[in-house]
Amino acid sequence: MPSMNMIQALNSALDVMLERDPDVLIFGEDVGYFGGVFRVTDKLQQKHGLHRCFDAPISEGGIVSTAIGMGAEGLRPVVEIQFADYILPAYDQLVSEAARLRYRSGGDFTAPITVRSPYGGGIYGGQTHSQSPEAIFAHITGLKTVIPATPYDAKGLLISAIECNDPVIFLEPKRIYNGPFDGHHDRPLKSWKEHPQADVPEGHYIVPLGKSRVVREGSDVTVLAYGTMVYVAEAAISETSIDAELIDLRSIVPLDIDAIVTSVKKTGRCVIVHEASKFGGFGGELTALIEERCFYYLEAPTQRVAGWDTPYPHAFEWDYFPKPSRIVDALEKAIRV
Amino acid sequence: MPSMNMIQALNSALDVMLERDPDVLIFGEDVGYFGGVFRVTDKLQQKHGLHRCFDAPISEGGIVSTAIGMGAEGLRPVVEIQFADYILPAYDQLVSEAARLRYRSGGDFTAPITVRSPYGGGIYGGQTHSQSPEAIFAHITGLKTVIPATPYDAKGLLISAIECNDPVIFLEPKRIYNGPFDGHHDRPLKSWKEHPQADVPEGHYIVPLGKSRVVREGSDVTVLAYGTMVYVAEAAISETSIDAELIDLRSIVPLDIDAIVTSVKKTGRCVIVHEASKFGGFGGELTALIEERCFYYLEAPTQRVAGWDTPYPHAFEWDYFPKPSRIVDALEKAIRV
Amino acid sequence: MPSIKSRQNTGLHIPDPICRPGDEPDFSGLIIPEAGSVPRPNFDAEEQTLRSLPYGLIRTLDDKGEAKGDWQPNASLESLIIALKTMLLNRAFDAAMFAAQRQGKTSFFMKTSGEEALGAVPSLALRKDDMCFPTYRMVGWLLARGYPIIDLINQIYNNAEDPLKGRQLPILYSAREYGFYSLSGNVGSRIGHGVGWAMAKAYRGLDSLAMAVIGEGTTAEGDYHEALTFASVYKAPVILCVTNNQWAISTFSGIAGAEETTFAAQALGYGIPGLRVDGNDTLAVWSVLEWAAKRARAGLGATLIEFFTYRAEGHSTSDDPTKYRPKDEPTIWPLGDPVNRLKQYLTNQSAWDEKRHQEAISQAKLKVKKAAKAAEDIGILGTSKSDIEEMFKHVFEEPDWRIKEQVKEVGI
Amino acid sequence: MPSIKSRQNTGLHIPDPICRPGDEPDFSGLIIPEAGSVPRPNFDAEEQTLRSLPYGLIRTLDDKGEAKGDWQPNASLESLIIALKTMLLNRAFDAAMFAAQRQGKTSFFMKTSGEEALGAVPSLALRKDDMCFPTYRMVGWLLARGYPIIDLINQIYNNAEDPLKGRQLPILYSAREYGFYSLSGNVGSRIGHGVGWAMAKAYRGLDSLAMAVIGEGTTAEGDYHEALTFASVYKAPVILCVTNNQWAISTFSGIAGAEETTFAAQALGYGIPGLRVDGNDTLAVWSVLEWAAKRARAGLGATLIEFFTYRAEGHSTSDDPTKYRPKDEPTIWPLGDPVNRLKQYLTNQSAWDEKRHQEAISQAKLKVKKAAKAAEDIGILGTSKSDIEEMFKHVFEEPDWRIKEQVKEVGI
Ligand SMILES: Cc1ncc(C[n+]2csc(CCOP(=O)(O)OP(=O)(O)O)c2C)c(N)n1
Ligand SMILES: Cc1ncc(C[n+]2csc(CCOP(=O)(O)OP(=O)(O)O)c2C)c(N)n1
Ligand SMILES: [Mg+2]
Ligand SMILES: [Mg+2]
Repeated sequence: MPSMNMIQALNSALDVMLERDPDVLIFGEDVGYFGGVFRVTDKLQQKHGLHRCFDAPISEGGIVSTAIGMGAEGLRPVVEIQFADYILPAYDQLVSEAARLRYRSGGDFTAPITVRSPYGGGIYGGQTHSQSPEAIFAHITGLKTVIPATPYDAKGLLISAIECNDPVIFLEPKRIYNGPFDGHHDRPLKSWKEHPQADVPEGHYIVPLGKSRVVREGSDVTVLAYGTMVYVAEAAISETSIDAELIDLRSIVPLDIDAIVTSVKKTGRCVIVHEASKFGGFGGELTALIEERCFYYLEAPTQRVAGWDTPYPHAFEWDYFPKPSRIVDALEKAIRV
Repeated sequence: MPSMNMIQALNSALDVMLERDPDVLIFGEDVGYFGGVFRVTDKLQQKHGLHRCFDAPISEGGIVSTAIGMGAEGLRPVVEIQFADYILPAYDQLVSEAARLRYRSGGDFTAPITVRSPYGGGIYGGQTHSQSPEAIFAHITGLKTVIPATPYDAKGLLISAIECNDPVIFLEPKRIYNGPFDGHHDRPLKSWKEHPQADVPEGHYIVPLGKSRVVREGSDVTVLAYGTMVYVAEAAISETSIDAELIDLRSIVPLDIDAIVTSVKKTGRCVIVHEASKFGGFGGELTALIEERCFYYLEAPTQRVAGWDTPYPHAFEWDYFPKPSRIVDALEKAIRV
Repeated sequence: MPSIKSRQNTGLHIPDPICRPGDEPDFSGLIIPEAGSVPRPNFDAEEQTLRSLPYGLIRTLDDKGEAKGDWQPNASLESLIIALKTMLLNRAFDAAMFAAQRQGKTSFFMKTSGEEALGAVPSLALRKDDMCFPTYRMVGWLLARGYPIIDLINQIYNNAEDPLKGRQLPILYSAREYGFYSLSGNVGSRIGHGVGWAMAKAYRGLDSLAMAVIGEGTTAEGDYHEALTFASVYKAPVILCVTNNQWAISTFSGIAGAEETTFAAQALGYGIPGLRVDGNDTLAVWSVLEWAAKRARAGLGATLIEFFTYRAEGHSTSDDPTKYRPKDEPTIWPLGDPVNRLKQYLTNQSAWDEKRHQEAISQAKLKVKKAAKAAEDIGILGTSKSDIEEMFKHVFEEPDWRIKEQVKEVGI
Repeated sequence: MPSIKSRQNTGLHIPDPICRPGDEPDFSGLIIPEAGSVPRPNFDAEEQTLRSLPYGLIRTLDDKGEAKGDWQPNASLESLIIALKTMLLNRAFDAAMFAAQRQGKTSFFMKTSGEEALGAVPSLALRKDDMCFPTYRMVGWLLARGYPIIDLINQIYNNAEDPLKGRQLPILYSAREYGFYSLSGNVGSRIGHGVGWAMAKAYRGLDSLAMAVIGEGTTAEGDYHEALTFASVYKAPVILCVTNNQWAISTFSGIAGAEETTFAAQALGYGIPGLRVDGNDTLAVWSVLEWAAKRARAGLGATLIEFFTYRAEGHSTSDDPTKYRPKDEPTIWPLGDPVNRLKQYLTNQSAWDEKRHQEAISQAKLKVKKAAKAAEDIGILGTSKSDIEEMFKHVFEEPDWRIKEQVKEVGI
């Protein structure tokens, strides 16, 4: 099986889908001839033709709006928003239109579109190339939000997203495009090469939406994470002697509630980690769901480790980014009682 | 003291501020000659001049963007978005610009703007005239989000919002513009006339942002609500023999965390009520904050009563709208153990 | 800080209409070229040769109901009669549903008054495989294509037979089979879908097209520019239309830019043809749509059309226009009434007469009355609705656990 | 479902540039009118009389560096020399900072190469009380107004003296005192702020104005249309500018609509003047700004200006333009280099010579070198930064409990 980094895996998913399904087409800023600023669509135009993978005007609203119209007609557009920070001009289209079309039309029209976008920090991208906007999508009924954390998942989940008949926001943790990143920015970079999850089949396969992945079994405490934070949490756990169960959520809508509840009932404790600002972030919803379902099993308050309630500050990258030591603290707090 | 309904109180706040501060100006769709589709700006143009209160193009993004520029220059624009459902085209401006301007410019430029918008359901407004978008603002660092529930608060909070040097989202629960609504849609409508909170001073006064209001003291359970839900919760409480403490949050950012924690520590139980869809809503954040700060005081899991995880369906208004009986159930669940 | 007084010397220009309630209505500033005065270019003319069109006003029917000039549609008298009947049906429908709202049978309604040609004519002039991305004033499209009136009313009453299952505000229809895209309360946000749909058709190598319509007030939304940009860049087979009915709720068209130029002139910024048309002139409307459709189907891309018309009544059942404009403004609108003008033309052609007209009106009323009765028998808002399960369906293709749990919580 | 093969017969038009890497660069399709050929209307001319301007190209300096025609700025030779020196300083600054990024002193940098006139000239042609809403390629504005170079570099290095406290990506300056509005990574989202600012000035009865600039690629954003709409409706004293440098990262201007018409033609849709100008011609740039400023200050509203230029290097330090366009395209750009052209003109006027030019270059380099050294002494990204408390300041005017708690958690 070839070893792929996450970019290659995503590229392979798109390649497979362009090949299999003539209704699939790709557009977005710089995705055509150039292949995207992160190279995710590299060579797809050259291979599949100008009209299957092409550049779009700098207009995120227009990109999503056009995709919805194509999707309603029957195509399966996959669009790229160059950075998740720039998804906001398309927010109205996603919320008022894509998410609502099936419901309001009684199934008469649907929006089977996939909106891919690199997200998250740790790349010195500053305020507007580092944000994690998942919470503002999770709250919207009618949208699915998927976040892969490995090359294998990236490909399998992206294929699922494209085949899904509902609109999917597909957030790609750009910090781990080229290798798993454990939050120790001062240590040598790792590549995907040695990672078992970098064994990615060439052809078509899916990872279903809504099924989480147990990264590490454990009995002391449950750790919920997604995206880059899976690796940061993994590193933090390994720096303690705590036997933590680490779950990579993979998608936050649909959410794998059964796996979460089963694990927390087993461990009685939970730590949630995300990069986005804490207040109003997705960690709040997770905490509430756990409290509602596992209250009598909980032996300590659920801990949230998240970005601070400030914008993402360029020079303070490593002060802002939730680092392993903060997760270690939370783990210790969670098991203290 | 004159008795005012909420519309009159808001109108009075605007009138007072136009009179006091030449830097205040108002614009928005239909707010000029006509005085707004809910009449909140009635006669302000006639009284203060065409340039102090005027109509804007149908362009929520343009309205907010223009307001930010004016605010940066030194004015204090107060803009109306006709329905909160239509605030989304301005979401990027609010999040990427208004909320971030002070921070990113090191205080060089600021956005002292107020964005008023009627929100919430119960008026047969259907999917796009009923939504409660507060959660997507609460998560954004740099934005304040205020929700009055009485005529007195409406005026005092609006004046505070206008005088605030940060951008404020001011959500007006339109169901209670003309009278407190307790969720019993089949009973006669009440007017503000008899309500003590409808005594509104003519002149300038403020209600500070970030201070909640105890609507009803109690010792069995804490109920947190805002907007229309304050009255629905009040009705529900009165239909039980439970001695609930009802807190009207008034603003969700800044949040009166001390009052919440003090109350929940006292009662050991909490019910949260909001109209917005449950998943990813602001109730999750409240639940998490309470768990983090009151875990060892909690005798039952915090209950959330909220809109279903569907769009807001026109004909099912009273099935969707969180009704007193659902709150009663939650109260009973909360005190059962 | 300068005093309030000094602000009265503001340099800020705020457009304000010349007449308000109490004033004599006045359209004397309106320049109305003679019918037939604008020549019709070939459908495949280069954009450079079309740049004066946005500043003219394409008119075919003159004051006497005679058809003048080059902009003559390829429509038979029979099909024009169908258009007329559709408009009469539209009027009967509007009257009945407005009354029904006043009687509490539904929460809300919007009339088309004065703009009837702009629903019916495109529906007839375009093909069955074309898709319309309508505004809420285009029920005529559905009526012209024979969509069951009872289903419209079931939707408006949100009763148990509502095709949209009680989920939508009245009149926000969706009817794919009839080429009518799902409406929503948000204005403007579907114009780009029309462009995407058209691009999909081109992608497939088909020659069907999309027509997407927006009100003149709504042209200020960013969506509109984005749609025009994509339509122009990818030469999408789409007809983009602005219904300039002079008003956006209480706001006159000057607040949308009409003081400065025409809405059709926006086309120039995208290098596509911009046609400005008398929207109350059925023949002219039909003819420009034919022209634009031919262009689109030939792969020559998008056209922008401004339909110049007048919203003859209130914005919706929630609105009272006498609060912000002279009461009799509608009656003196210089471009007349689309029904009367078409009637006059057909009468001149000896294809129609007063008797047939009155018959058609009676028939229309009867049709609507029957349908309304039948719908009412099923139920009205508050007395009948779809199964409560419908509240939870179609959020996704398959419900997730949240929906399943909440369905249980409701106790279905 | 048609087969993939049939899709090859797609009817969907996708713009594609004529040259790609490996091809011979080719600008033969570009129509370049002679310098001086576009007449200069009075500043208060009616929009109707200006409708051909968007299709022309205002040029003053001809191939020999002679100034031709009506579009002559009111600029003294001294001030033109300042413009030239500013451009040279801009170039020295770009070179030094580009190198600094390559040496790891900062994370990111963007050059202005080929567009130097478009930062320096407006800064000099407009007043101190005017406000510029710039793009990230307009550092020349600050350099022309004497903003301390060391502060620019402190910001780029995000060191302890960074005026923006380490919060911003390099080059996203903010300098209110110098008439330079806060930049952000989002493109296009501040153009409407310029309109709002201008409206505020008019509201106050002042005659100062705003200039707001956007790249040609970014004109596709809805913000742009919304800004133009508000500017037109309220006759805001704003100069809206499109820097058409032919490229948006890897995307040629055809994807923004340049295949169909000019960017200046957008003005026609709003009934405001649209000027299309040789952006590498300092005199023409200066002159059109004077014209538009006079118009704005007289209360006649907004002007749209397209600066026709060429992005001579990569988009940013993250970009390699040889991946998507012919390597030597920049060198054959037919409108030349703004520095060379101004130099030639000033030399013709005997106001400048090669020796002074070389001296100016040396001085510019020296200035930058000194400032860079001084900034480096303070520190570079990773070795020096603002106090960590700065991460938590300025979120609001006053921190709320969340910030206070988090400050504690960090252990400050
Ligand atoms: C995004 C959005 N903003 C505001 C509104 C409120 N609104 C509904 S109709 C309307 C006026 C539309 O005017 P116009 O586009 O001229 O269409 P007309 O009603 O004249 O057909 C407004 C402002 C809305 N529905 N959606
Ligand atoms: C809202 C938004 N979308 C996308 C981007 C990514 N991006 C940064 S610069 C750029 C190209 C801008 O091109 P243009 O407007 O022509 O300006 P130029 O770089 O040529 O000066 C893009 C797409 C962004 N920064 N912001
Ligand atoms: Mg209108
Ligand atoms: Mg460019």
